Amino acid sequence: MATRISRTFDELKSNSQTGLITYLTAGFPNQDLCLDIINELSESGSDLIEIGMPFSDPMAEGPIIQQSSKIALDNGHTMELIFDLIKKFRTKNSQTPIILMGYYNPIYQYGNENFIKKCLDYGVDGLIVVDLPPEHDSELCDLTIDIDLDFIRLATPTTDQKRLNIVLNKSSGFLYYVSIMGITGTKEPNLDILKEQVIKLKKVTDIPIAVGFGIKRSDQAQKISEFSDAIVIGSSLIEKIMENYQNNKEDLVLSEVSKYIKSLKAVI
Amino acid sequence: MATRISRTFDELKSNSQTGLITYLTAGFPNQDLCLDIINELSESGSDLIEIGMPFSDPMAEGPIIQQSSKIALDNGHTMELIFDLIKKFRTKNSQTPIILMGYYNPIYQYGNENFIKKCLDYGVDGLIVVDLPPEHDSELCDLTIDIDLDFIRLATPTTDQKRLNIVLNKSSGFLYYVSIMGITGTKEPNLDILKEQVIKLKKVTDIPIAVGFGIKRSDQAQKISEFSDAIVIGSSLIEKIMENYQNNKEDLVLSEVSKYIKSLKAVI
Amino acid sequence: MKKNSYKLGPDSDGNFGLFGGRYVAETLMPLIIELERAYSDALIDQVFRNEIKQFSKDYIGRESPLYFAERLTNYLEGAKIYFKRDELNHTGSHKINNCIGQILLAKRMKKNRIIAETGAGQHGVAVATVCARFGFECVIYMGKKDIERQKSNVFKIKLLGGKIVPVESGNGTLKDAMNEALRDWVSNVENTYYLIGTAAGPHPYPAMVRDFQSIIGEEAKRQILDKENVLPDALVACIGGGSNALGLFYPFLDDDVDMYGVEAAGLGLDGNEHAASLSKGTPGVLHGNRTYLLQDTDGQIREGHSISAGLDYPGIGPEHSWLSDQGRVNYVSSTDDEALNAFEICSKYEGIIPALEPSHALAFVFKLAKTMKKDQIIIVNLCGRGDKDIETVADYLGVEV
Amino acid sequence: MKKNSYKLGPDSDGNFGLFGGRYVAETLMPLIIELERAYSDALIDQVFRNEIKQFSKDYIGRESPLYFAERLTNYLEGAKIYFKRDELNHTGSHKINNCIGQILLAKRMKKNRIIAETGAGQHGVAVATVCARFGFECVIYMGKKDIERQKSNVFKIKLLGGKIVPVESGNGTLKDAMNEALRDWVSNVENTYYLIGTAAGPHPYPAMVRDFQSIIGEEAKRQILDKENVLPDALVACIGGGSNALGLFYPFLDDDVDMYGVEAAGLGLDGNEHAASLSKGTPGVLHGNRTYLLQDTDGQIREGHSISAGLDYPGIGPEHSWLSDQGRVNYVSSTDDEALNAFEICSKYEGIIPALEPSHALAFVFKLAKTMKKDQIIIVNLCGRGDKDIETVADYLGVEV
Ligand SMILES: Cc1ncc(COP(=O)(O)O)c(C=O)c1O
Ligand SMILES: Cc1ncc(COP(=O)(O)O)c(C=O)c1O
Repeated sequence: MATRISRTFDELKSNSQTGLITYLTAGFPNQDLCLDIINELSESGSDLIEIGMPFSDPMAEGPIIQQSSKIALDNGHTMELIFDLIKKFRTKNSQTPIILMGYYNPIYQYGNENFIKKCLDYGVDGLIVVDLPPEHDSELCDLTIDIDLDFIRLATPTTDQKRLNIVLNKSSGFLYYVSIMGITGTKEPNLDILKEQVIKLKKVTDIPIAVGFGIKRSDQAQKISEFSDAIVIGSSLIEKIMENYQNNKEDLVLSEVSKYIKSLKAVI
Repeated sequence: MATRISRTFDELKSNSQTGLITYLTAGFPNQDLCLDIINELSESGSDLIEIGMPFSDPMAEGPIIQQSSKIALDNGHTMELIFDLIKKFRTKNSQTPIILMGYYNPIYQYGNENFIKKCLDYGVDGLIVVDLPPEHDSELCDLTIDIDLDFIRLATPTTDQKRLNIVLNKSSGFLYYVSIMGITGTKEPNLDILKEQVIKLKKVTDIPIAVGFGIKRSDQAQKISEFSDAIVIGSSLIEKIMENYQNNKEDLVLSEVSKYIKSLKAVI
Repeated sequence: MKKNSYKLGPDSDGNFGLFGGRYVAETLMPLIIELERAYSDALIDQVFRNEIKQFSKDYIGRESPLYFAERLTNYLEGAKIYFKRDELNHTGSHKINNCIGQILLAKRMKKNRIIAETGAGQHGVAVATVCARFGFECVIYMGKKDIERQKSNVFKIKLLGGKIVPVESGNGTLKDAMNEALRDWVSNVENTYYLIGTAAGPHPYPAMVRDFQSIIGEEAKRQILDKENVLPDALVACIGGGSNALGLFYPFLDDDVDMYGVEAAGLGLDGNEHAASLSKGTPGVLHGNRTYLLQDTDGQIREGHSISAGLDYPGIGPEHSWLSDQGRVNYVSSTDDEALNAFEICSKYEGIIPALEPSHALAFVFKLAKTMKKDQIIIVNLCGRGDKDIETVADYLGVEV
Repeated sequence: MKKNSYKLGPDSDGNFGLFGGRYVAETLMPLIIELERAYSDALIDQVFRNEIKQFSKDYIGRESPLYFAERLTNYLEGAKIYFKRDELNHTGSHKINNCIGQILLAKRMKKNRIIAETGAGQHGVAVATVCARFGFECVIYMGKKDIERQKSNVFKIKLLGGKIVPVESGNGTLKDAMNEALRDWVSNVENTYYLIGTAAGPHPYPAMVRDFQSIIGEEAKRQILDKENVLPDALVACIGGGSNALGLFYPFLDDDVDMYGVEAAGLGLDGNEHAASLSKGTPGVLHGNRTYLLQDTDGQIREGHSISAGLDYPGIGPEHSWLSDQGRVNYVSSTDDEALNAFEICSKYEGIIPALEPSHALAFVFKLAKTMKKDQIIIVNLCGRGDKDIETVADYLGVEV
C-alpha cells in the first residue's frame, strides 16, 4: 500500500530532490494562525509537515519547542483541536503528508484505537511517538499495520547495529535520524560524522532517511541534503514565528515563514 | 577571742534585742552614695552590715541583687574599691561589724592570704562565701582560725542533722540560716516551719542565728525576731535604693533608707 | 524463587504487569540497556556487594534501629508500634541508601559526571554527598520555585560541591526538574550517570532503587524477629515516588503481613490539591514508565500538592501501581492537617521530630493502631528527620522561626 | 585499677587534683550529695546499665561508625584519618549520650521536672528530646541573645514540649543561662533534676558526664582494633565544656596514644575574642567547680567568643584542667577561619558537613596529619553535624540562605 508519505518520497526521488519536512506545534502561536502557517508551509515548499502534539512534559525538546507547547497548552489546547486543525487543512490540501509527532501519554489517554481511527478519518499520514521505543510500541504500532498510517521510528547516534534492526523492523514511511545526541534545537551536528552515519544507514535499509534535530542554517541544510532524503526543520522555524509573534508583528509571521522555507528549499 | 561580731551579739542578747543585719552591694548605686548609705544604715539602727562583693555570676542571687552587682561592675567596681569603702566607713565607725559576703572566685583571684590580711587591716569582721561549702572552705577558713575574723556559714532548710554538724564545725560569729529554698529576694518563708527549724538549730548550737533571704515586710521581721537572734534585710533594701536612685530621686535615697531601717528596727 | 511470588517483577523489559517499562527517547535506549546490564553484573559481583555493605555501615551508619515507640503505643492504646529509623542515616533520610548503591554503580561504569533531579532538596543533598565522597562532578536540577523555598538545602548542595541548575520550564517544580535532567542525560550520554532518587523512571531504575532500599525491610525483618520472635502484622510507609515504602515492603511481600502505602491527600482528595496518584490518578506514561498519574483527560500531567515537598510528585513508582492492582498492598492517604498533627504528637511523645513525609505514614498509623489488638505489631518507616521541615511547620502553625 | 592511672579521678569530694569540687550554695549541697549517691548506686545496677544500653542502641542509634576518611587522608597526604561519627546520633550530636544517661538517673531518683541550660540550643534540644521520650516536664534556660540567634532550635524545643525561659541577666548568653538554671535548682530542689550538658559543674557532674560519654571512646577503641589491629597514634576532639573530648579520650588515657583537645581560638589568641580557657585562662571557681577560666584580674568572668556557639563557654571541665597540668593531653586551638576552612574541605571531600565545633578539631587534624607518617592513625571526634550551622556559615561566606 502506498501512503501519502511514500508517494511523496517517491516523487522527490524521481525528481532527485531532497525533501523538506517542517515541524510546527499544534495550537501555536494560536489556533487560527497555526492553520495559516501550516497552509503557508506547504505553499512555500514544505514537502511534509509534522504537527507537534503539545504535552506538559516534553522531555526530548529544547527550550524553544517546550515554550511553544506551553503556549499552546495555556491557550487551551486539546487533542480535538488538533484534529480540527488537520480537518481544516485537508479541506484545501490533500497532497502534503501530515505527521503527528509527540509523546505517548496524550495518545494513550485518548485511547489508542480511537486515536488511530481519528488519524485515518482526518487524513493523518504518519505518527512519531518520541517516548515509545520499539520495545514498547506494539500496542500502538500494531494498530497501524494494515492501514494507511505510517509508524515512523527514530534512530540516533547511539543506535548501534543490533539495535538498528530492532528499530527498522516495522518502521514505515521514513526513518527519522536524530543528528545529535541531545534535545531539539540545541547542539549542531558534526556534518562529517553525520554523513558517515547516514551512509551506513542507507546500506541496511531502503526506507527514506530524514535528518533532524539540529538543523538551523541553510548551509547546514544544503550539506545534509546531499546525503539524506529529507531534512527536518523545527526549532528554528518556531523561533522565527515566536520572535515576530511576541513582538506584535503577527502580520509578518506568514511572510517570514514563507521567506525562510523558500530560502531552505532553494538550497536543498 | 571576742570579735566585734560576738560582742555585738552579746550586747543584743543582754538587752534582749534581736539584731538587724543589712546587706548592701559594694559600689551600688555608686561608690560615694554607697558609703553614705552604709553610714546611714548604722546610724538608723543596723546592728551589723553585710557588704556584698559584686561578681559577674552571682548564682545564689535573685534579680534585684543581681542587678545591683551588675550596676556596680559596670561602674568599674574592683576589690580595692571595697576595701577603700570600708576604710572610709571605719574612720567614722569602729563599732558596727562589717561582714563581706560574696562568691569565692574574686577572693581566690585576689589571693586568699592577701585578702584575709586586707580584711584584718581594714576592719572587716566576718566573711560569708556563698559557694564555699564546708567541704571546700578550709583553704580560706583555716586562714581565719587564729584571727579576729569570723567565718560565717550558712544552713538551709535542706541541711539535715548530719550535715549540720559539718556546717557548725568551725563556724564562728553567727550561723546564717537561709529561710527559704531559693535565691535572694524571691519567695517568702513559711513562718511556722521557719520557727520550728530555728528552734531545732538552737538546740544544737550556742552560736547566734541570723535568718535571712526572704524577709521584706515589717510584719515578717517582727515575727521572725521572736525566735531568732538576728534578721537579715537585703533585696528589699536594695530595691528601695534602686527605685529612688533610678527615678533620679538620689536625694531621697538616704532618708528612705533611714525610714525603712527605723521601721524595721521598731518592730523587732 | 517461589512460583506464586510477588517478588518476581519486573520482566526483562521492565514491566510489572501493565506498568513500568522504558518509555524514553531512542537516544537513551542503548544507554539504559547498558545500565541494566551493568546493574545485573554488579548485583552478582561480591566486590560490589561488599562495597555497598561497607559504605552502608561506615558512611550511612546502618543498620538503623528498630525502635519500640512505647509512649506512642500507650497513647494510642492499640497495636505495638515500632519505628524503623532511617531518619538516623547520614543526610537524614533513606535517600542515601539508594545514592550509595548508584554511585558505586556509576563508578563501575566509569561515569564521572552525575546528574539528578530534586524537589525539596533531600535527594539533591544525598546525591551531592555521595559525589563529594567519590570526587565526581555533580549537577542537580531543581525547579526555580523549589530553589526559593529550600534555600538551606540549596546551600548544602553547594557546600558539598554540587552545582545547581535552576529549572524554569513548566512550573519550575520537581517534575520539571526531572524532565530537565532527562534532557541533560540525552545530551551527555557518554560520561553522565543519571542518579534517579525514587523507584520510578525507566527500567532498570524502579527495580534498582527498590533493591538498594530493600536493606530497610531486610533489617526490619531480622530486627523484629529478634525482638518479638514474630513477623509484624502490618507495615506502613509514606509514598512519594515510593522508594522508602518499597524498601520496607519488598522483603515481606511473600509473607503474611498487611501493608499500607500512605499517599499525600494534601487539602483533601475531593479537589485537585493532593498528590494521591494511586487513589485518584489513572494509568499513563511519564518519565520513562507507565504508572498511575495525576493528569487531566487530555493526558496532561497535573502538579501534585502536599505540605510535604517530598511527596508532591504526580506519579508513583510502577511496582506500586502493580501491587495496588494486585491488591497486595493497600494504598491510603493522609491530609496535610493529619500529617501535621502526627508530626506534633510524635515530637511530643517520642522526642523524635519526623520529616513531614513519614508524618503521613504516622497519621495513618494513628488510625490503624486503634483498630488492632494490643499484641499486634505495626512497623512504620520513619524514613526522614524533620529538621528540614521546621520552617514549613512553623509557618503553618504561625510561629516565626 | 592500675596504680599509675590517669583514670582514677575524681576523689570523693569531686577533686581532680586542684580542680573540680562542689562549689555550690549550701542549699544545693545535700541534693548534690544525694545525686552522687544515686549515681554510684545506678552505676552498679545492671538494670540501669541495660536501660542505657538499650536506649543507646534503639533510640540514639549507637554504635556510631568509625569511618575511614579516605579522601581527606589522600588530600592531606599524612596520617590515616578516621572519623568517629557521633554526628549520626539522634538529634545530631554526642549530647544525647549524656542526656539519656541522666534522664534515666532522674527517673530512678523520681524527679520528674528537668531543667537545663543551653547556648546554641543543641543541648536544649537533646534535653527536650529525652524529656519528651520520658514524659517529664522540661524547662530550658537560654540567654535572650541566643534565643534570637537560634530560632530553629528554639522552635524544636517547643515542638518537643519543652518550655524555654529567656535569660536576660548578665549578657544573656550561655553562662548566664547556667546561672539561672542553678537558681531554679536552688528554688526547686525537691522535684527538680538539673541536667547539665557538659563535663563541668559541681561534682558528680564532670565524672558522670564523662562516664556517659565514654561510650564514644570505648566503641572507637574496639572499632580501630577491628579495622587496623592497632591503637591509634592520636586522638583529636574539640573542647567546649569538654564532654565529647573526654568521652573519646577517657578509655585511652592509660594507653600509649597522643591526645589533643582543640579549643576555639575565635579571632585569635592575642585579643579577648576567643574561648580558649586552657590556653589563655587561669584557675578559678565558677559554676560549682574549680577549673581554668577566662576572667579578668578581679575574678570577673569574661564572655568567650567563637564562631561556634557550642564552644564559647568561658570555662572548661575540671578534668581537662587536671589532664592539662599533668601534661597527659595537649591543648591546642583553632581560629574561626581555620574551622570554617575545615568545614568546607570536609564537606567537599567527604560529603559530611560537620558542625562548627568538630570543625575546630578537624582544622587541627589538618596540621597534625601532615607531620605524621602515612601508616599512623588519627581518630577525630566528629561529634556533631553541621545542619544547625548552615546559616552561620552562609552569613560568614556572604551567601543568603
Ligand atoms: C524523608 C523522605 N521521605 C519520603 C520521600 C518520598 O520519596 P519515596 O516515596 O521515594 O520514599 C522523600 C522524598 O524526598 C523524603 O525526603
Ligand atoms: C556538636 C557539639 N560539639 C561540641 C560541643 C561542645 O561541648 P563539649 O565540649 O562538652 O563536647 C557542643 C556543645 O553544644 C556541640 O553541640
